[in-house]
Amino acid sequence: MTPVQIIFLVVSLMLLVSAFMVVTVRNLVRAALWLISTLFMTAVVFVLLDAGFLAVVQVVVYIGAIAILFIFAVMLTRRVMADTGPQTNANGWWVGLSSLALFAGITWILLGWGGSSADAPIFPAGLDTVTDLGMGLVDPNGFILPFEVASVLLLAALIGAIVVAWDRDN
Amino acid sequence: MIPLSWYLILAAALFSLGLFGVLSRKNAVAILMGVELMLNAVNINLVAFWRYSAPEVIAGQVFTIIVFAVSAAEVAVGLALVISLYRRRQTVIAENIDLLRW
Amino acid sequence: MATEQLIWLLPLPPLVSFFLIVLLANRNKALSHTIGIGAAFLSWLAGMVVFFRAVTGEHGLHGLGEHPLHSAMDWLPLGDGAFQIGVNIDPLSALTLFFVCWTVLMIFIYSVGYHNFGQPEGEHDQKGLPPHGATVTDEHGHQHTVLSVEPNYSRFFAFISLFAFGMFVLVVSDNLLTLFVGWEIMGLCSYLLIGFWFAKPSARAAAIKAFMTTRIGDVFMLLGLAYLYSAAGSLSYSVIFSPEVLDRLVHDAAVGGFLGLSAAGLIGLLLFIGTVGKSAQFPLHVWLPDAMEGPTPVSAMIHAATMVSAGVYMVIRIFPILAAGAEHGLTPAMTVMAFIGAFTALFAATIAVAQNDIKRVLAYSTISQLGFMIAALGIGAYVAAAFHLLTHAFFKALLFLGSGSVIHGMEHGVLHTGNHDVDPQDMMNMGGLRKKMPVTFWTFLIGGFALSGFPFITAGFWSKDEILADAWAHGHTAVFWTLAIAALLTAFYTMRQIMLTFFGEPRTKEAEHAHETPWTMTAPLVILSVFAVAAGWAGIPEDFPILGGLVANFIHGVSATLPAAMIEKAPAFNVIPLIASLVVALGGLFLGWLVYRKYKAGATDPVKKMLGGLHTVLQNKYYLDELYQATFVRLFNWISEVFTPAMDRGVIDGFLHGIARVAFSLGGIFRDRFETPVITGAADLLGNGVKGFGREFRGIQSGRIQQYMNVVLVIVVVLAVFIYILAQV
Amino acid sequence: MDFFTEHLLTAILFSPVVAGLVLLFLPGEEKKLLRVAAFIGSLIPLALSLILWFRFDPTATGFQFEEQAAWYEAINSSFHLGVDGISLAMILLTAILTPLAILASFGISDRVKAYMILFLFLETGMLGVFMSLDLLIFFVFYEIGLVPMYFLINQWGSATGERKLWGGMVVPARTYASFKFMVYTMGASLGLLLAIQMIGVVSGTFDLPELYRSWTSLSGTYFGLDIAQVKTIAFWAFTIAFALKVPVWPFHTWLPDAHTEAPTAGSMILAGVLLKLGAYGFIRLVLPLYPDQAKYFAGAIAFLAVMAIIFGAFASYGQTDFKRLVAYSSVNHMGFVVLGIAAAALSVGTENAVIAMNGTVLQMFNHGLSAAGMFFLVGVLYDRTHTRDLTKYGGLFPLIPVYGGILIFTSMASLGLPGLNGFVSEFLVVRGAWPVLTLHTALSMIGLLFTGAYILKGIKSTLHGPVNKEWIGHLKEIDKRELLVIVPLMALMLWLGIWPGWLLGVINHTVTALFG
Amino acid sequence: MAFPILSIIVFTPLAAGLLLLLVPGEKQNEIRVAALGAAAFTLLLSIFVYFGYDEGVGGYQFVEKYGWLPQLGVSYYVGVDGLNAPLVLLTGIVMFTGVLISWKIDDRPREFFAFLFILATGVFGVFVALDLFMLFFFYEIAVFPMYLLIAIWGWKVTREYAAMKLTLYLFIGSVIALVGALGMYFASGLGTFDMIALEQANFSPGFQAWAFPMVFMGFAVLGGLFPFHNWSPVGHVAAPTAVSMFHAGVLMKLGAFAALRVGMMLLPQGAQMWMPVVLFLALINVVYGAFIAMVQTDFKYVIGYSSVSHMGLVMFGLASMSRTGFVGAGMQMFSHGVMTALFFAAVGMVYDRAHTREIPKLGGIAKNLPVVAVTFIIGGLVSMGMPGFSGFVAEFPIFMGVWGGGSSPINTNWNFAAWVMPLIAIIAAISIVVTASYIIRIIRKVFFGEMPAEFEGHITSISALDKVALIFLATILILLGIFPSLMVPMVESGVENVLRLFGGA
Repeated sequence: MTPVQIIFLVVSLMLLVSAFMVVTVRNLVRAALWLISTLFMTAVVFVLLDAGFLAVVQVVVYIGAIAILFIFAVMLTRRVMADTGPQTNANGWWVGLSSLALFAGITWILLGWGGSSADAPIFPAGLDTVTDLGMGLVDPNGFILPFEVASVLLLAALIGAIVVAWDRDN
Repeated sequence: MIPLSWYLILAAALFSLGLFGVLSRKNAVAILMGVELMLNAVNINLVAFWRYSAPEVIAGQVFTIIVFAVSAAEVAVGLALVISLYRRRQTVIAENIDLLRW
Repeated sequence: MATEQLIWLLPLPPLVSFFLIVLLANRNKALSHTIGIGAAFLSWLAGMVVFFRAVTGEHGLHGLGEHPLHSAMDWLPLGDGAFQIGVNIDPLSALTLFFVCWTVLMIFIYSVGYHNFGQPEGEHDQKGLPPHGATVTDEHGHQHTVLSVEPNYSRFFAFISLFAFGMFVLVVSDNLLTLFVGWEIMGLCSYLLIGFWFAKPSARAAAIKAFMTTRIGDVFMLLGLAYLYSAAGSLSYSVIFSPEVLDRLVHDAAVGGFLGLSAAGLIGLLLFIGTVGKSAQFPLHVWLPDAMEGPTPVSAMIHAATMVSAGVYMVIRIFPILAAGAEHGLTPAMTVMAFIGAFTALFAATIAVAQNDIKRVLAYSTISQLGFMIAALGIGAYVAAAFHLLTHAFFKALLFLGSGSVIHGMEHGVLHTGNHDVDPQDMMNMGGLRKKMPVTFWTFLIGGFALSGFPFITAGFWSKDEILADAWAHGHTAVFWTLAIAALLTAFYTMRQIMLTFFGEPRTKEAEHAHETPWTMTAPLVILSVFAVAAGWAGIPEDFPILGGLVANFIHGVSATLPAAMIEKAPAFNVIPLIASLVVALGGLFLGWLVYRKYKAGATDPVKKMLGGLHTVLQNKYYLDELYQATFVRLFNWISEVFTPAMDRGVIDGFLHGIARVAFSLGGIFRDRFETPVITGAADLLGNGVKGFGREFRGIQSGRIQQYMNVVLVIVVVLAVFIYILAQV
Repeated sequence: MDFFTEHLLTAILFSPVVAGLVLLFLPGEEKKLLRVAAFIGSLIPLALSLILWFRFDPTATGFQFEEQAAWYEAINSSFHLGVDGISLAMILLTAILTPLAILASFGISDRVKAYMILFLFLETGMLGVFMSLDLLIFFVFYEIGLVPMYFLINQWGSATGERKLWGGMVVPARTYASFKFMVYTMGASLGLLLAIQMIGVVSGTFDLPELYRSWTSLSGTYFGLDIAQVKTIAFWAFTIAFALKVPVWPFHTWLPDAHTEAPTAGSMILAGVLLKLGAYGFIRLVLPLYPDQAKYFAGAIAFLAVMAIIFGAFASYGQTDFKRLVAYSSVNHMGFVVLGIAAAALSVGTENAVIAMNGTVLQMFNHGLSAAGMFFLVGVLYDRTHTRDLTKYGGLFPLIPVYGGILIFTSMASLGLPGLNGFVSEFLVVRGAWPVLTLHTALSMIGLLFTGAYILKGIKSTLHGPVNKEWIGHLKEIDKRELLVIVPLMALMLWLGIWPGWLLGVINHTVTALFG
Repeated sequence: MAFPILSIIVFTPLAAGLLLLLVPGEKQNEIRVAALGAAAFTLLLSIFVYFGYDEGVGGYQFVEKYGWLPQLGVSYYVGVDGLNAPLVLLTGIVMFTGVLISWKIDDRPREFFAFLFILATGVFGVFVALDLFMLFFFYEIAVFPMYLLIAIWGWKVTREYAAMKLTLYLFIGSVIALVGALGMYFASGLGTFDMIALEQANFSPGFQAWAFPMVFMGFAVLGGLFPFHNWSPVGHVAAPTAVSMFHAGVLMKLGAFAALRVGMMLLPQGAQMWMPVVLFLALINVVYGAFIAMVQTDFKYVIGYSSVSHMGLVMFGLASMSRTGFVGAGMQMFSHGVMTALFFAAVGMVYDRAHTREIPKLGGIAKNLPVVAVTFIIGGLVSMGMPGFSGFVAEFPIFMGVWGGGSSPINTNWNFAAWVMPLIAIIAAISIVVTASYIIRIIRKVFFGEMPAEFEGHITSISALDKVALIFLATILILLGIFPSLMVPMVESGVENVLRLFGGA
């Protein structure tokens, strides 16, 4: 049991727990907070995977933007959020079971799959993933097109969001 | 060193949780949260495969970036919808939002 | 002018006068009768010229047989040849032409007086009815009712002109077709003239009866013509009477034959039936007495001069065909004729005895006399028949015109007394007219004696005697005795008529006031009476004691008309028939005088006393009319008024309507039984099925996003498992 | 030949149409103008056909003035016209009767324009039948004639009268009559149509002169049947179609209805010309195309003809409706036409055939004249009295002497009185039929006898007898226009009776060539 | 072909329709005029095409071909031959007159004309298409607007029902046909939808045996073949006048034509196998349709069923498998198109005024509407096959074809007795009399006879445009009847083409 493994286990445990809280707690504000923690743990996992830049982006984008959005949303719709009563709908149990089944299925497959036990290659020295990423994203031979598409999508989404959420009444 | 399978199982667990949230929560916002969880699970997978298969190829990270963008967009629109819906119908309970009913 | 051309022109004047009167002169009476009589005169003139040229031609009368005056021209182009029509004068037609010309002219003249030309128009007279008389005031201011002029005066002359034309055509034509043309034209005219007073229902009926009855004969005659034409290939006398044709008709099986009759016999009979109709032989004689509804000149025209004579003329004409192939002088056809003729002669005579209408008596006497002629032909007495035809024409015309004159005189009386119930034609109302109308009396007497065959003087004697002589000579005793009895009866009823009409005292006031008719009527009587006597002298047998040979026997020349093979010389003189005819004639006359010499008004008719019940039968003409009415007429009416409509409307139309109904109902069945339920039904079933399916399963569209995602999840899982299992196996 | 002569037939054929089209553009309310225009328009074909008549060479054999133009190449049907003696006579008849009919219908005042146009079209249809030398063209004209006639009867027919049908259904008589006329005729000519198609399929052409050559000499099997059987079937198809048109018993029931309901002029044309189409069909098509079958079945046809003669006469005698009486007389007279045809078919090649056929064609012409005349006179009387019931007349002679005289004259012509036109033709028919159809001919005499009966009945109940008081003073004499109509007919009747040679001369040569 | 005249004909209506949609709806008169202009323009072009076609040369002319989806072998490929040139003309005529007739439509004329024109485009497209794919493409374009036109502007009582029924039938039919067509596409192995190419594909008999019925029947549904005819009378009745004209006048020809072009010409052997069946069905069409028409009391239903009967004649001619039969069918398509357009125009005019179509209730219309009466009568004479009118020159060859069908060189493997074909022809001929009877009945009852009191004054005279339309149609019918040579040679040249494919001629 190497320390890294231990760290991983701890992190993942916290991640899963907080994720579980996200989907279960009644109070949505709390849920949002638990979400933040989940995301943060994910960032840690990224770090463990030597994807520092992504970890940063994860923190900035998700925690900094998305989670906050959620909180706003929760607040805006707070009034009815009487956190009383069950937050899960009628068929919660079936859903839970089927989710578990899914998880079990995947795990089983993974265990049956030899490749999954492979070890990670040594991280090449002097590999500046960040630069490469930046270059790749703007490189006409690289991923410029998906990148642009993504940005357009984002733009559209923003405009759309504004239009949709626009309060015409006042 | 950590075998790939661990990450994958983690991702699977996270995904299942997210799925559970999406399917079981009444509140639309909560459903969106579940979606976020699922996306994150995906991200983990992506990054893990990147790391374990070909670290020198950048594609894995690029995908992740795109997923970020998508999820951001999704959240933005989704929440906007929720809010406007809330304005109109004074509810965010998904079951009451059945405009597509026959 | 060449005689042939003259013959062509001969019939035309009456035709022209017909059209002139109809188109131009029908308003002007004087002009009308001038035209009419003028035309008749022209034809008479032409006729006489032709006659004398014919008999005094280079061949003389006897040569006329082989060398008739003949000319012909193409009429119908048929196939590669043509049908020829033409004119032909041989002894027979010359003879006929002679008496036709005379009688016609006389009748034309007579008509002027008879229709009261020059008398005022009656106030109540209307066209289509006989004149009722007009009231005039004389210088003393007395009201007199006098005869009034016939309203349709002009029309009458038009009709008889056409009639004359028909007769002339018939006489001069050289073939049976044009003969038939003239024949039918006369038929039409007799219809028009009998129905001259068409407003009288009786006249109307009589006209139709006459036309239809004769038409029965005509259609058979038409068949005969068709048969003859197809067998002989022509209808010209020169061809059909040529020995080879006759021979073919008799012996050639190709031209047919029927019931053991040769073609010739069959044709002959068919044609003869035409005569039976035209000349009113039994059983088609019924029309003739009714025809008395017409004006008297018409009666004379029809019964004496022309129409009935035409029948006999035709049958004399076709005698060669009838007699063709005769063994010892007889053929089946001739036998039939002899029988019918003889029977008719007797049969009609008996009826005549019981008639009181002066004209009906004459009518039946005509039938009877025609029977004589037919019978004569039937026994092959060719010349005798022609001779009697000639004489009969004259004296019968005379008698009719005489009777007309009598009636006219009676009408005068009727108008004088104004008592219209008295029938001016009924002999019972007459009597003693000999003092009132002497001319009429004497002429009528001559005519009557001629009819009864008063010996040695009158024409009738010679012709009848010849017939009897022939019958006797050829040993047809049955015919002989029948005819003898008929002759006896003839003499009797003639005397009866004369007695009732002229002798004794007037039996009615009308008879007292009757008086002589104008000269236009008496003059023809006188002329005709001359012929009624003299015509007979032309035919006195050469070997007749004393008288024989005083006058050249002209009549025998007629036989030259026949093919040489058929000519047989007149039978040698034999005293028995002479005695017979003397007895019957004188005896009959005497009997008549005996019975009626003291007949008084109101007394029952002696004949009635003698005959009793038989008398009524005779008076009713053996009920033949009633018989026909009850059988044929009713049958045909039923067919045409009940049967035919039922067939057309009921059966045939019913069938058609049936088809229509079937079609319609078929359409209905298609629509209601198939189109609507099956076709439409199936289609709608499909549509509704789909619709119902949707309605049932739309429930899954809850609109709940999570539910949808559940479904997705389940499907994903299932698919995953499925794929996995596939991967394994 | 110059252009005009070459296209003389076309000119005759289509001049009425042209006239009709001209009429189309005249103002509808100018009734007088329309009438006169139509009359003049109908005189053109008359004039032309007179030219035709005089330029026609009676001694030449075969068809003259032939014209041929492409019409329907796809099925080898061409617009082929031509005349021989027979058709020439019929053309003349048509051209003569139509103007008179139009003149006779000057009294029409309702929708004159349509009436006159239809009439002119009708004339073209009839002329076309007589001219066409192409089976299909023949059929075209044969059928097209129905249309104007249907409307003439249906629209301008007698307004009164009803006809009871099944189930208590009651329809106006003219509706019934016109419907019957149209559908019955079409139904019958269905067989004709099919047979024509069959001929076209089998011999690949519709050209008559060609068919005369090829069709008759055809042999082999068609449609699984022996050619003889095929021909027999086709023969009956033809025969029934034409027999109905003639009409022959028992197909005649449409005729009294149609004639009775049609307007006067309509009846004139119907009886005068339309019936001849059927007979002409027999002469032009049936006999040449099916000589053997015709010969074989001549007896049957003759039988029907005799039935027509006899029952026509009886039925006519049974009528109380003057017009029906005359209508049935047509059945009676046309019976002789068919009898003659049968005789000619039976004895083709002999003198009898020639004589019978001469008589037939002559009889067609004569009946055209006399029937037209009779119908016209009935119409004249009807215009004055507004009744056709014989029992309502009586003793009219003194009131209308001229009319009476004319009526008697025409009746006698129709009776077949020697010296008038009817006699010669009837005699020739009888003469031609006697040797080959003796029994039939003999029986037909019954009909001939009753011809007299019904004719006299007509005269008796109209003119003769005591005057029917109600007409005194209400009956005006036949007027000038009407005289103008009837006098030419009478003149022709008389002239044909006295001198049939001028017509027979033309007919005879053709007939001799065809049947001699 | 330098000048893409066919494309212009095809797309002018479409363009016009789209442009109309841009015009403000209230400018009704401008819209009408524009529509009329477009229609007239199209008509002129189609007339030009008709007379420009050189039947001496024959074959396909005015051909245009552009690659469209080369990978799938789909190309925009149009051209006319002797068979469809008349139909193009017919479409132009019906479109033109249809616009004239529906001048008075005031319920959203803009959309009405727009849809009508889109429909027209589809129809033109199908007629001129030489590419299977294009054919289907236009086919659907043609069918769809029909639904809207009927459902929106149709007769209130049955329009939804009728529209739905029609659409279902036609789509189902076209789907079945499509399956068969795709089958051809793949079975041919040529990888092209080019029909000219596919004609040479000589498919295996086994394939043709099942592909033909699918394709033929699929299209025959639109051709109104028994027992799939039921949609058409209902549709006729429900549709507004102009649409009925299109519907009966053109759409049904679409079916027959497509059945011929795709079914028979591409699968000749299949045709030879199945034609007896088709013949039998067509026979039923002819007689059965006529009989039902006879007992209908609704004016429009009568016409509807009569056109079922007459389209049956078209199928009859096709099924006769003989030259004359084909020629007749081609003629009948045109003749019946014009005739029935005339019928429906007349019916529409009567209905607009009397507001009933019950024949017993109508009467005496002719007094007020003489032109309608006369033209309708002419149409009636055409439909009863009266000689001298186009109906005769069309029907006569059809029957002749059936007569001769038994011995026609191109129908192999017909193993029934030689007398069957004549018998069938004879049976079918009955319909002529039946037709005559009901046509006469209508004419007599509706146009003549007594006018019911309630109509007095309601029967207003028709407009000049209506008269123009009616007389235009009637004139064509008469002209064609008198001079069949105006069209026959062209049709014949087209038929030659067909026969060539059958190996006959």
